[in-house]
Amino acid sequence: MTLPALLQLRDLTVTIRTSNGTIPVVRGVSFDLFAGRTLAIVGESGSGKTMTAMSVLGLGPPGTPMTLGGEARFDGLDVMRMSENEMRALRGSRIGAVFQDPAGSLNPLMPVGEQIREAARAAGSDRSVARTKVSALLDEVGLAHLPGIAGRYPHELSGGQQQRCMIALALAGDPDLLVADEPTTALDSDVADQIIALLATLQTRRRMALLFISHDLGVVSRLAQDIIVMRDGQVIEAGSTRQILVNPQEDYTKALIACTPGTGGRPRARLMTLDMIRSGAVPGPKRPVVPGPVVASVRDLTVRYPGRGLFRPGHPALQGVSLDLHAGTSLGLVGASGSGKSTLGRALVGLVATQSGEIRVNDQLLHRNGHRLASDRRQVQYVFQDASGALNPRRTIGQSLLEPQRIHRVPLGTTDQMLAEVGLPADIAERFPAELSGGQLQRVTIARALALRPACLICDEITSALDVSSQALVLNVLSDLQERLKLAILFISHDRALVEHFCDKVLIMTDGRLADVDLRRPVADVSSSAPIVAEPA
Amino acid sequence: MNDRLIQTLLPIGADILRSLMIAAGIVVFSFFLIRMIPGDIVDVMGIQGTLTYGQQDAMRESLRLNEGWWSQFTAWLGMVAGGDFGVSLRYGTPILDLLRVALAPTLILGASALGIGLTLGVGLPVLACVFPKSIFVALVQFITLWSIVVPTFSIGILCVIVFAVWLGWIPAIGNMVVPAVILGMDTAGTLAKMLHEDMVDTERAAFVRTARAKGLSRWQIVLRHILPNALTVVVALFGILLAGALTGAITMEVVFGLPGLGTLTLQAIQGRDYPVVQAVVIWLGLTVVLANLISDLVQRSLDPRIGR
Amino acid sequence: MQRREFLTTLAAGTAMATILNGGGAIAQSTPSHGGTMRLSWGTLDTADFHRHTGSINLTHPFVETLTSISADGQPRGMLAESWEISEDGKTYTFAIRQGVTFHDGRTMTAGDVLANFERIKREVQGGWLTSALADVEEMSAPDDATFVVRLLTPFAPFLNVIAEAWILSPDSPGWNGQITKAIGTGPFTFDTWTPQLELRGKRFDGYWMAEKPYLDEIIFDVREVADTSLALRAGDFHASSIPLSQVSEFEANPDVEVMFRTDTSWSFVSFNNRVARPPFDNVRVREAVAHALDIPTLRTIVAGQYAVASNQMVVPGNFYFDEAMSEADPHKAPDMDRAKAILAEEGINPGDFMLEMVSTQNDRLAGPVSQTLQQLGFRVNNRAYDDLGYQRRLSEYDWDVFPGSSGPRNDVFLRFVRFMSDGPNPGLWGGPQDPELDRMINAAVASVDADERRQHYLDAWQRISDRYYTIVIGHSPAAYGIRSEVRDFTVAFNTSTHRVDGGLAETWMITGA
Amino acid sequence: MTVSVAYVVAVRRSRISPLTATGIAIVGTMIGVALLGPLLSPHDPYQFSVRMNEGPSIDHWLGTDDQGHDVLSRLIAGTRLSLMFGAGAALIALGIGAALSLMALSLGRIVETGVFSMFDLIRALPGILFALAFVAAFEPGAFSVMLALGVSFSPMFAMITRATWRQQMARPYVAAAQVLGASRLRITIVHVLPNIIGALITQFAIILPRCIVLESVMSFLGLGVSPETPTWGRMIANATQYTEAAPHAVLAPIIALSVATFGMALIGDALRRGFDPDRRRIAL
Repeated sequence: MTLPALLQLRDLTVTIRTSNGTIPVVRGVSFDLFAGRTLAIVGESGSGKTMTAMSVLGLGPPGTPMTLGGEARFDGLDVMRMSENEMRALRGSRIGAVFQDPAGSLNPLMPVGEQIREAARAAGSDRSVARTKVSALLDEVGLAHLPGIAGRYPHELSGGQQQRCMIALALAGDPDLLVADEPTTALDSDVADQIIALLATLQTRRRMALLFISHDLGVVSRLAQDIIVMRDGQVIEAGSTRQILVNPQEDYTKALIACTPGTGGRPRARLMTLDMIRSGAVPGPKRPVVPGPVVASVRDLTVRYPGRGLFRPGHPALQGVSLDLHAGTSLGLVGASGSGKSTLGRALVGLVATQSGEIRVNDQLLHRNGHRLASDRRQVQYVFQDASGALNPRRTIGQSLLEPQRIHRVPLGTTDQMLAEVGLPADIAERFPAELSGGQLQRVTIARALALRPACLICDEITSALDVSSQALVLNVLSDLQERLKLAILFISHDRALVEHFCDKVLIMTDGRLADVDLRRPVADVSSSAPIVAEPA
Repeated sequence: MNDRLIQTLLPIGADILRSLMIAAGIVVFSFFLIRMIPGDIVDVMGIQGTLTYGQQDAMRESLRLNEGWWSQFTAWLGMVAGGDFGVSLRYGTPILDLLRVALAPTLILGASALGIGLTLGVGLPVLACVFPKSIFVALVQFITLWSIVVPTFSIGILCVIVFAVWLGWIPAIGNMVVPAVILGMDTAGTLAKMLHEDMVDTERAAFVRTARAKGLSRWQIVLRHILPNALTVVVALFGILLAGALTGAITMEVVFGLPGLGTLTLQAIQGRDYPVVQAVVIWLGLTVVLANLISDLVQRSLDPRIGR
Repeated sequence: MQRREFLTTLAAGTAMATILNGGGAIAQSTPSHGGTMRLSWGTLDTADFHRHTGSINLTHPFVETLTSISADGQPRGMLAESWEISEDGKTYTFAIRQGVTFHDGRTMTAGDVLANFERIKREVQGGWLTSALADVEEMSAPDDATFVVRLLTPFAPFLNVIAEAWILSPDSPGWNGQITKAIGTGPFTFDTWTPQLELRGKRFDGYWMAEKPYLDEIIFDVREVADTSLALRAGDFHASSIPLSQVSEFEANPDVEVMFRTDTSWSFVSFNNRVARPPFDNVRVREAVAHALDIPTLRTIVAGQYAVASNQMVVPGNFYFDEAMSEADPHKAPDMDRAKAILAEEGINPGDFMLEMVSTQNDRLAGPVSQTLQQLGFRVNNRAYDDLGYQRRLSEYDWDVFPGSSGPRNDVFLRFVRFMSDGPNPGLWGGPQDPELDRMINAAVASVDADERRQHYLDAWQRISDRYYTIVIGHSPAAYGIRSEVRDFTVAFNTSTHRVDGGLAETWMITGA
Repeated sequence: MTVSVAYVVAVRRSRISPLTATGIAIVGTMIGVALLGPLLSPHDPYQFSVRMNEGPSIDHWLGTDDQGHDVLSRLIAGTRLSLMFGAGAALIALGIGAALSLMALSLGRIVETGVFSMFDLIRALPGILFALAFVAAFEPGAFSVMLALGVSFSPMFAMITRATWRQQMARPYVAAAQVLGASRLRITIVHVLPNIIGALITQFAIILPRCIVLESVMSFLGLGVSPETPTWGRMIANATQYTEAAPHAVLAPIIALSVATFGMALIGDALRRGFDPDRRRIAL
C-alpha cells in the first residue's frame, strides 16, 4: 500500500456543547481507510462511533454546537479547515451516507425517485442525466422490479425497500467513500442480511471505500476487512476482522464477542458479560429442559383488525394459530415485522380482541373480547419492547413496581427485594425512568411483571432496543428467574440467533400463520428453504 | 388501483360530510343563538320613545315576532334554503344587499391581513432558518413577541391617535392600510412562532440530515425539505387563522370605522335585527367551515401519509 | 365661546344668531352655487320616512313638512304657508304653499297632503304622530290649496308634532307597503341609500325656494362610528357632532366652527314609580338620595363646563322654565348628613338593601350615582345594558334606581307625556301611575292659552318634584363642528339639517379654497 | 400528589430561562398587587371628582380619568379584577371543555363524535361574534362576559384534552397497566389525567391572558362589565373616548395589559415546553 489512505484520521476529538456543559464524545481517534476497503467501527451506544463518522461528513447534531480537534484528511484534503461550502461539494458527490433509520431519513412528502434525482442533481448531474440515473440506481439496489417505485412515497415502502432507496440516494453522486451508520439496526434480521449483502456487492462493484458503523460484531464480521472497537469515545482495540474476532486482546472486546448470541460456539445457559470475563467466570452449558404441564394453550386463534372508517375492511392479523406453553420452558416466536407475532402476544393478555378460536390459561377459557378477570391477569404478564415507554415517566420506579400489588390489593412487598431479583440496586426505587438506562428499565419492567408471580410471561422483543451487553444482562436475569419460578415464556423476536440461544423451541410466523420448526434444525436452514421474510411488493 | 382510488376518495368524502354537518349545525344554531337575546326590533322603536305598549304589541304581531319559534324557524329555514336571507327588519332592504356592501371591506381587510400575515409569517421563519445567526431570528422573535404583547384593538386605537389625529397621515375613518398591517402583524406573529418552532424541530429530523449529506445548499434544504414538512402544521391551522383574521377584522372595523361585516353585525345585534345577525353568523361560519375543509384537503394533498 | 356667555345667550332667549354665526370673520359673503358637502349626522333606518325611527336629522333635506321647528323652537310654516286655528282650538285650516313640485315633477296639492296624513294614520304604528292623529275627527282637502284637520279635543302641541309628518308624493315606490325611495319636495333628491354606508342626494333644480339650494350634492355618512370628530378634524367630514370634551380644542381650531343645538338633553336619576319596592316606596328615602347626590359635580362629570344647571325638564330661557322653582331648589348642594338623618328618621338601615340599578354601557352617571348610594350605606348591583337591553329591563319594573338621560323634543309635551300613566315608553322615569298628574298634563295640552298651559305644566312639574319621581341632575347642550369652508349651515333647536329658516338649503361652500 | 409530581417534572424539563424568569417576575408582581391592592392604592378607585382628565401630578401619579377617578388607584384595583376575570373565564372554558370532552371520550365513539362536532361548531364561529351574541342573551355583567368567553374558548381545552387523551392511551405504559389488570378508572386517574392536567394547565396559562384582552375588546364594543368596574379593559374602553384630552388614562391600562399579557404568555410558553415532551430540546 503505497497510496495514501483515502480517509485519514489523526487524534480526532469531538466535543459537543449542551445545556449541561461541554461533553467530549470522541477522544483521540486515529485510523486510515484505504480506497476500496471496508472499515467497521464497533461499539455500544454512547461509544462515540457515530460522532466519529459524522465528523468526517461535517454533520453534527443540529442545534448542538460541535467542536472538532485533531486532523481529518479525505483524499488529502484537510476536512477540518474546509468551509461549509467546500464541505458541501464533498458531501454527496465524494462521500455518501446511509443512516440507521431509513423511514425517518427519507423526506415523507417527496417521492423516493425525486429524492434520488435531487441527490444526483446536487452532485452535479444535469437534468437528463439525473433522470436516467434514478432508474439505473434503483435497478442497482434491486428495486427495479417494483412498478412505479420512483413515484412512491417512503411510507408506501417496507423498511428494507426504504433502506435500499437510501443506498441508491447515497450512491447518486458516485462517491468514493460510503459512510453507513448502523444501516441494518432498525431492520428485521433477514432484511438486514439482504442489505449487508447488497452493500458488500456494491462496495466490490464500485470499488469504493466503506466506513461501516455498527454495534453488532456479527454483522460487521461479514463485511469489514478491518475493525475498530470503540468505547467511551476512545479506541479500545483495532485490527483486522480475523484478528479481532479470533484473538481479541481486550476484555471489553472479548465480552462484546461473547455476549453476542450466536457467535460463541455451543449454546450456553447464560451469555458472557464483561463482569464474568473480568472475574474469569464462564457460563455453564445449557442443561436439558424438562417441560412442565401446559400453562397456556391457544387453539385456532383468529384476530382481525378493524378497518379505519366505515367502508374499509379490516385485515386479518392471525389466522388459525395454535400453540401450547409449558411451565419452565421458553417458546420462541420469530417473524418479520407485521407477521402477527406481537398480535398473538397481545391477544394472550387481552390487549386485542379475538374473532374465533380459544385461549386457555390453567385450563380456564378466556374471554374473546379481551376482558380478563383479575385472577387471569395474575397468571399471564407481558414485557414490552419499549421499556421506557412501558413505565409512566411521571412515576418513580418504586411507584411503578408497587402498582401490581396496589391494583390487586395484595400486601405491598418491598421494592428492594423485587429489584434485587433482577440484579438492580435498591436505591433506584426513588428515581424516575428518565434517569435509568435502557437495560435497567427493562429489568424493572420484568420485576414488575413478575411481582404477582405469574405462570406465564410474554416477552415481546424485549432486547431489540438494547446494546448487546445490556441484552446479555437482561437475558441472564430472565434465565435465572425462569429456572427459579418455573416460568413459561413466550419469547417474541425477529433475531433468530437470539431466539436460538434463549429458547427451547422455535415457531416461525408468516402472515399470521405458524410454521413449526424443530429446534435441532438450524433456523437459518429454514429461512433458506422458505424465506421467512418476503418483502411485501 | 380502484381500491387505491377509493382509499383516496373515501376520507375526502368523510371530510366533506363532516363539514356539511357542521354547516347544518351552524345554520340551526344561528337561529336559536339569536333567539336567546332578549328584546326585539320593536324595542328599537321603543327606544325612540315613540310607541305605547299597545302599539308595540301590534307591531310585534305584524312582524310575526309573537309566533312560536317553531313556525318562525321553519319559515326562516325555507327562505335560507332558497338562498334568501330575507329583509332587514331595521332597514327594510334585502339582507343580501347589506351583506354585499359589508363583505367587501371585511374581505379586503381580512385578505390583506392574511396576505401580510402569510408573507411575514412564512417568510421570516424561512429566512431565519436559512440564516440561523442573523437578524431574521431576532425579527421572528420580535414579531412573535409583538403578537403576544400588543392586543390589536389597543394598538389600533393608538394608531388612530398617532397617525390620524397627531400626524394626519391617514383618514380617521375608513382607512384600511393600518388595520390590515396591524392584523397582518398579529397573524404573522402567531404563524411565525409556530412555523419557526416547527422548522427548528424539523431541522432535527433524520431526512434533513440526509439532505445535508446529499450536499444540498442551505436554501434547497430549507425550501424543499424543512419548509414543506413544517408547513403541514400551518395548513392545518389555516381555518383557525382565517377565523382569527375575521374576528380581528371585526374589532378593527369598529376601531377604524370601516363599514364591514363586523360593524354590520354589531349594529344588527344592538338593533336586534335578527335576520341580519343570522345571515352574518351563517356566512362567517360557513366561510370558516369551508376554509377548514380546504385546509384539510390541501393537507391531504401535501402529505401523502394522511388518510391512507 | 365661554360658558358664561353661552348661558347668558340662552337666558336671554334671543340673539340666536350670535350662537349660530359664532365668531370669525366671513371672507366671502355672497353665496355661490356648487360643491359637495359630507356630513356625519346620525343614521337612517328606513327609506319609508313615515315609519321613521328617529332619522329626522337626515330626512328633512329630502322631504318636507307642513310646519318646521325654527331656530327658536317655535313652529313656522314650510309647506303650509299659513294656518288658522279655530276658537275652540279643535280645527286647523292650513293654506298649502302653491307652486311646490315633487322630485318627480308633479305639483304638490292639498290632496297629496291629505293622502300623506291618511297614510300615517292608517299605516304607521309608531311615532309621536300616532297620539296626535288618534284624536282626529276628520281630515279633508276642500281644494288644492286648503287642508283641514278637525280634532276631537284641543291638542296644543299639534303644530309642533306635525313637524315630522312628512309629505311625500303618493307615487313614491312602495306607497302601499314599505316605501323604498322617497319622492319629496326637499332641496335634495333622495338618490342612493346604502345602509351602514352613505346616503347621497343631488340638488333638486325645481326646489320652491328661489336660487336654493346652493350645494350640488350632499352626502350623509351613515356609518355608526364612535367618534366622528377625528374625521371632522381630518377634513373627511364637513360637519359632524363633537363630544363636549373636545369643544375647547375645536374652538382653538381655525378650520372648524363650533355650534350648539339650543334644545338640551337632560340627565336624571329615576326611581321605580310603578311597582312599590322598599326602600324607595318611601318618598322620604328618595328625598334623602336627592340630598346625598352631589348634583353640581355629577352635572360637571356629564357635560363638563357646558353643563346647564336646572332642576326642571327645560333650561333657563325656555318658556316653560320657572325661576322661582329653580330658586327654591333644596338640592343645589349635597348634604350627606341630612340625607343620613332622613334615613335614620324613617328607620331605614341602608345596609339591609341591595339596590338593583339599571344603566347603559356608556352612561357616565352610573358610577358616581352608585358610589353615592354606597356612601349612604346601600349595597348596589349595577347592571349596564346595551341600548336596547336597558329599555327592556326598565319595562319589567323589577329595579330600584336608574340614572339616564333624554334628548331634545319638538315640544315640551313630548317630555311630559312619558310621565303619564299610559305614556309611551315610560320606563326611563319609572312609569308613574298618577291620575292627578295625568289630569294636570291633559289640562296643559287642552289649554289654548299659552300662559294657562305653562301654568298647568309647572303644576305638573311641581308634583313630579315633590314626589321625587325623578331627580334632575342637569342639562347639557350638544356640540357640532362645521368646517370653515362651509357657510351658512346652522344648527338650531333640534338636529334637523333642514328647516324653513336655515339648514342645508341655505348652505354654500367656498369653492377653490 | 400526581399533579405535584407532574409539576416537578415540568419544572425540571423547563429549565428556567431568563425570559421565563421575567414572566414569573411580572406575574408575581401582578399577583402581589392584586393581593395587596387596597393597601397600595393611594386613593379610593371609585371616588369621582370634578378634577377630570387631569395629567399626572404629585397628587395623582398617573393623572385622573374622565370621571375624576385616580388612574393609578383604578389600575391597582383593576389588577385584581382583571386577573379574577381572566382566571374566571379561563376556568369556565376549562370546566366546559375538559369536563365535556372527558365525559365524551369515556362514553364511546358516538358521544365523542357528537360532542366534538359541537366544539367544532363553536370553533367555526369567530370568537367575538359568538361571545357578542351570547353576552347579550343574559344579564350583562362580569359573569355573563366570563361565561361567553368561557364557552367560546372551551374548544381549545376540549381539543387539547382529546389530543392528550389519545396520545396517552396509545402510550405503552397504558397497555402495561392494562395487562397488570388496572381498571379503566385507575388508568385514567393514575396515568392519563396527570398528563392531561399538565396540558390543561399549559393551555390555561395561554388562554387566561387572551381572556383578559378579550374582556377589553368586549368593553370597547359596549358589551363588557358595567362601566364603573375598573377592569383594565373597561378603563381602556372608557378612556378611548378621551384619548386626546387624557392620553395617560388610555395608555396606562394598555401598557399594564400588554405587560401582563407578555408575562403570562412567557409562563405559558415555558409550561408548554415543560409539559409537552415532544417539544423538549433534545441534546444528542
